[in-house]
Amino acid sequence: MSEYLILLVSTALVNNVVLVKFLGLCPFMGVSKKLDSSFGMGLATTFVITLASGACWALEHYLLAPLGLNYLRILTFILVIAAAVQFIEMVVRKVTPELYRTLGIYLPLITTNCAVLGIPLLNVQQANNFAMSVMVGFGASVGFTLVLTMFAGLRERLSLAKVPQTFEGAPVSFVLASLLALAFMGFSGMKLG
Amino acid sequence: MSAQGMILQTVASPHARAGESVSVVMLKVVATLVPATVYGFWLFGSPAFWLWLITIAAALVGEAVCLRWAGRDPLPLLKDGSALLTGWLLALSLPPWAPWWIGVVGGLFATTLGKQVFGGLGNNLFNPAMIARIALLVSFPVQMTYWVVPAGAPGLFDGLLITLGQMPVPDAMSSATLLGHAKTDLARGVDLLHTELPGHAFNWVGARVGSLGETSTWLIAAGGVALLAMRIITWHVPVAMLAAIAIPAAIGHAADPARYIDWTTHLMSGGAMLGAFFIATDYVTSPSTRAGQVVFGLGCGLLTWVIRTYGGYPEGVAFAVLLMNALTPAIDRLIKPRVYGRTFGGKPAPLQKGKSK
Amino acid sequence: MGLRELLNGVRWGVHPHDDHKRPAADVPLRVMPLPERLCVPLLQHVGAPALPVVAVGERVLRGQLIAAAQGSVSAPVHAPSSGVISAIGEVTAPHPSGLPFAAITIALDGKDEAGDALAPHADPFSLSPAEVSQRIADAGIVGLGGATFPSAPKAQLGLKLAVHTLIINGGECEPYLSSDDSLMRVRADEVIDGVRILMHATGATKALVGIEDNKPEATAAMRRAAEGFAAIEIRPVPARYPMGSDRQLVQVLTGKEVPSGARTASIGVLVNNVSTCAAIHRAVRAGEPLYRRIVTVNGGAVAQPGNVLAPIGVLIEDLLAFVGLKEAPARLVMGGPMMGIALPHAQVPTVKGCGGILALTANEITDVAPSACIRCGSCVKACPMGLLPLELSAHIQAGEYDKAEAKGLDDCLACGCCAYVCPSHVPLVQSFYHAKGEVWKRAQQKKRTEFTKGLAQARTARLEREARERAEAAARRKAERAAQQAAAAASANTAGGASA
Amino acid sequence: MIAPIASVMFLGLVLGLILGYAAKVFHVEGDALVEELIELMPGTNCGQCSFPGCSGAANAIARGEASVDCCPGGGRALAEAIAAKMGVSLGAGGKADSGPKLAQVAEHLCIGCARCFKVCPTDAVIGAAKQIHGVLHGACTGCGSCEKECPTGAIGLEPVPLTLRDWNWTKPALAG
Repeated sequence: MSEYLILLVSTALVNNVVLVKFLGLCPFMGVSKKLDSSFGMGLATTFVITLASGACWALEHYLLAPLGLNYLRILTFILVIAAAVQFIEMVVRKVTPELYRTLGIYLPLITTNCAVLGIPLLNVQQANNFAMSVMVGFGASVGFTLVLTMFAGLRERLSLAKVPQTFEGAPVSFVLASLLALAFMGFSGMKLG
Repeated sequence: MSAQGMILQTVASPHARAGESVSVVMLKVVATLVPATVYGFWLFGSPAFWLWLITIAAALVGEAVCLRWAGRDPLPLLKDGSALLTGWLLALSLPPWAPWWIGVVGGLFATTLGKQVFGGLGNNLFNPAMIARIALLVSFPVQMTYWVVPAGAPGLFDGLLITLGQMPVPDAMSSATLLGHAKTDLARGVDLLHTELPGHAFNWVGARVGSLGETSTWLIAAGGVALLAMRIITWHVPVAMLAAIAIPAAIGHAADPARYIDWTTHLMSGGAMLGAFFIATDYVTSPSTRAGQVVFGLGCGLLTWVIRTYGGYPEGVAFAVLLMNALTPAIDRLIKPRVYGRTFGGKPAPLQKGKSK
Repeated sequence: MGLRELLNGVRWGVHPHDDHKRPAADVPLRVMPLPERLCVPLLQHVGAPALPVVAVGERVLRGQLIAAAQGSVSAPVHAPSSGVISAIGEVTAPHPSGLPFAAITIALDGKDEAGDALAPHADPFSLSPAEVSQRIADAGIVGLGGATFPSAPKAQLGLKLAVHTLIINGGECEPYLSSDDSLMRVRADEVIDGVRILMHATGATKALVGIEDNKPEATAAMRRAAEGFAAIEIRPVPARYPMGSDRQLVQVLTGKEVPSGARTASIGVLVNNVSTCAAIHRAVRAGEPLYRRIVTVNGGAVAQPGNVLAPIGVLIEDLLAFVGLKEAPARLVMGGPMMGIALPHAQVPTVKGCGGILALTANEITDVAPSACIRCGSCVKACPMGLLPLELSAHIQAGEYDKAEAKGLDDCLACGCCAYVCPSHVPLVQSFYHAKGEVWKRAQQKKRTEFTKGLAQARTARLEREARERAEAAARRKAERAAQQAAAAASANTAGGASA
Repeated sequence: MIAPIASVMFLGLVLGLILGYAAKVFHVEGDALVEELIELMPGTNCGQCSFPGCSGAANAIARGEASVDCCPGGGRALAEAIAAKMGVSLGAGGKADSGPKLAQVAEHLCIGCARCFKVCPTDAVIGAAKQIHGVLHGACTGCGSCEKECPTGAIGLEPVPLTLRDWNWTKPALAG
């Protein structure tokens, strides 16, 4: 049990998918203007990554590996991810139309979020078992959501600040992201237990 | 009687003000740092003084250049004292004999990328001094962990040569801080019961290895109490932060003294005091409500202990403060005071009729 | 939190080191000699403006009705002295905009001839509450603490909602002001009698008089006057601004909070000012309408600061001439320094709700250019309503009025505590005034849009109906014509058939 | 050869079936957005936005072809409400609000032709043929339809004079 907890903390904080591995930067910069919508984005991505981690593990072990179709890995993984994104898009549209409109293009673009494909591939690479794969997926997406909402909160405050014109918009957001990454360096080399 | 052209002034109430100006507040904070700083100069000699001077100068220059670049007059804004305070706090967190360019890079980083990029005073999201310290630590780990023992303070000129890198520091002078030493030994498999502390690693009076802000713990704490007495800061952040370091430390040490450092050492080492009273209490980057400040302080303390105990770096105050800075907007959003006549959720309070008492 | 707050349990607000109330408060009350003219405004209260009932050139006597109340929430206006109506027109309003409002100008003849008083009554307790309210209404009494809500509808509301407690506001927490203090010192009996009459009018069984503990003389006088009336309790309250705000006083005296957006009557209490009570006493017992009041004239520029009994409608310049000026004031303020209105010039009349005129020197107003907010949180600690002024202001600056509203803009009292303590001198109160005005404007716009939408729909419906009716009429005519033709043809046929 | 084709086909089939079912369960009726926008619009169909009526404007806004502040009658309040519905943020400046303007009849020019009377979407113009017209300010939206119809230029939009009730504090300028 504690092994899984350590895995969760390690994937969420120590090896944070955004600030340490620099995956999933597109929604990180794109959907971080409002705290509410970025939290929604985080939840949607959590769903997709966790589902994809589990489904891709099953795909790898029951279809691709037995049939020796390893070269189809990326193609089939993307298929699963795309389907999961389609599904979550329908759900979001039905349940919260406001969030659907706010997320806009970034919702279908979860498909191309490199973190979503990266984590199932990482699982295969590290030969994780099913439970560990799901845990890695969940931990990574919790880390993603945490950083995304943190960043959105900072950007909301920044939107009220008088940023010099030269840095307005994207530049200051990148500076902010880099400073946040610096702060996350505090977790580097962390050994639990 | 026409109203046209007769309006002398359209000013809103109040017509009286009591607030101390920003610069007075900043200068009072600086004043409370003076005893600890002077004690540090006495301990580590003139290199510490030169580094302090260079760091503050760099911070001021960074601020002035940015303001000029933004088309504003730098002089009145430099007078608010915030850049001075930032440079000062950064200088207190550096190794006292660090080379001059550490101070220059740190000071410039603090006021430019740490503060002016976001729009200057009041708009920065991270504590400028700590973000500069972390940037230095990550970029120049060797220089930033090169500590000297507090002995044989060189003269003014020799000190300047040391700071400028023109005079080699004798090997006998170099040492490790207590937290650094403990981390290294634990990593080597030596438990804390069998570790042999080098000389000057710990000293109740403060004559020990470390930054200016680490050695003079008592004077820093006294300065903090002075800030409390002047009502510039409130007890919420410092008490919460120190408690959140001490309590897990005490529990850990009681459970396994070979693995966990005791709580007094935790509080007396690293930047615990400086962080609790001067860094985490920074108005701009901490929550604005009392309850939020308690949460913020607890987070800072706990993260400090976690990073010191489990992390790769021996000292965690700067990281902890920055991480909590990043959470400050979220804390401010979630924890709000209850508005008069409303419930905690913000809905109008229900009517409750009946006889008054 | 400092020692003072720990001791008295009040955690909000500010406590100015020097409240500037003395020496003005200790100077004996002076009566202002009649000026040459008075400009009596028609709108000195919350609600509809009064309607003039006199004409230019007409001679009026002291206490005579010159403008009648219009509608249920309104108040009549009476002549403060005898003279001839010289104009009914616009004068500059005591308002920061310097815009004009309607007033009746009376050229006084100096005889101060009294007109017919309103029917005095020796024993108001034999009257019904409704009759007492009617007398209060006829005398034009409004809340004299500054809110200027007409007192009669307020009393009737209290009666309807069965309030049990009257809170009498003797807080007078604004620095510099001492008009209520002076009134309580010299006319405590009138205040207490007014409280009793008001209890009768509202059906309240108990009255709590809250007086800030920096007015020991007033408290002593009121205690003496209230002896023998068990239902009236004099309660000293901590001197802390804004203690005189009704919500804060209710909280301190009863321990209860008034729900957001509700009136105090909804929790069974009604708040009235001490000056209002004295005015009620005069109106009901002596039949004297409200045409004069005690005004504090204070400030560093005033030669002889103190309290002055002045007719309502006197121009500020006349009032200042009476007390004398040491130097040209840097700012003229109606009301206190915390919430008062900066006047555009001195040719502005006083109104019923005006308890003080301040002529402040440049040193006293300490205008400093604002600097950036450092998020120190002083304003959060000072706000008596538990709001986050710094966040409200930031949202307002960014034009996010809806967010400011969601964070409690409507709960803001505009008491000024936040701006008072702000080390960056951010004009917080002006931000809030601006946002409140903006929100109000938008609500008006929305109402208007809904109204015109209804009109447009009615018009569309009407046009459709008209078109339909026209079509129907045309069809009917066509059918009739067809029927006629058919009938004609048929008759022709029959005729033909018959002929065949 | 068969295995990869079959497995990908199988995968596609399974996922397709799941999605097909989900599409049924999470079906969204029509475009609720346009309906909501029409509900917000003034509904006077004055045409000043250059779209055919308020519903036309609502459709254009929903498609992103019109800006959220295209309605002159609704003012900034409406623009903000629409922006909130659309999930976009309205710039702090936006269109400069020149203050409300309402129709006013210059009586010495009016010939009582009743043309303005016929085009007013809210029946704000009163009067009959051969009589000088007047405008009910409470009902006028300031759309300006009447201005174009008037043969003598007697009716036009005039700014509303500022009163104590409408005066508002300016937003204070902050340093820093």
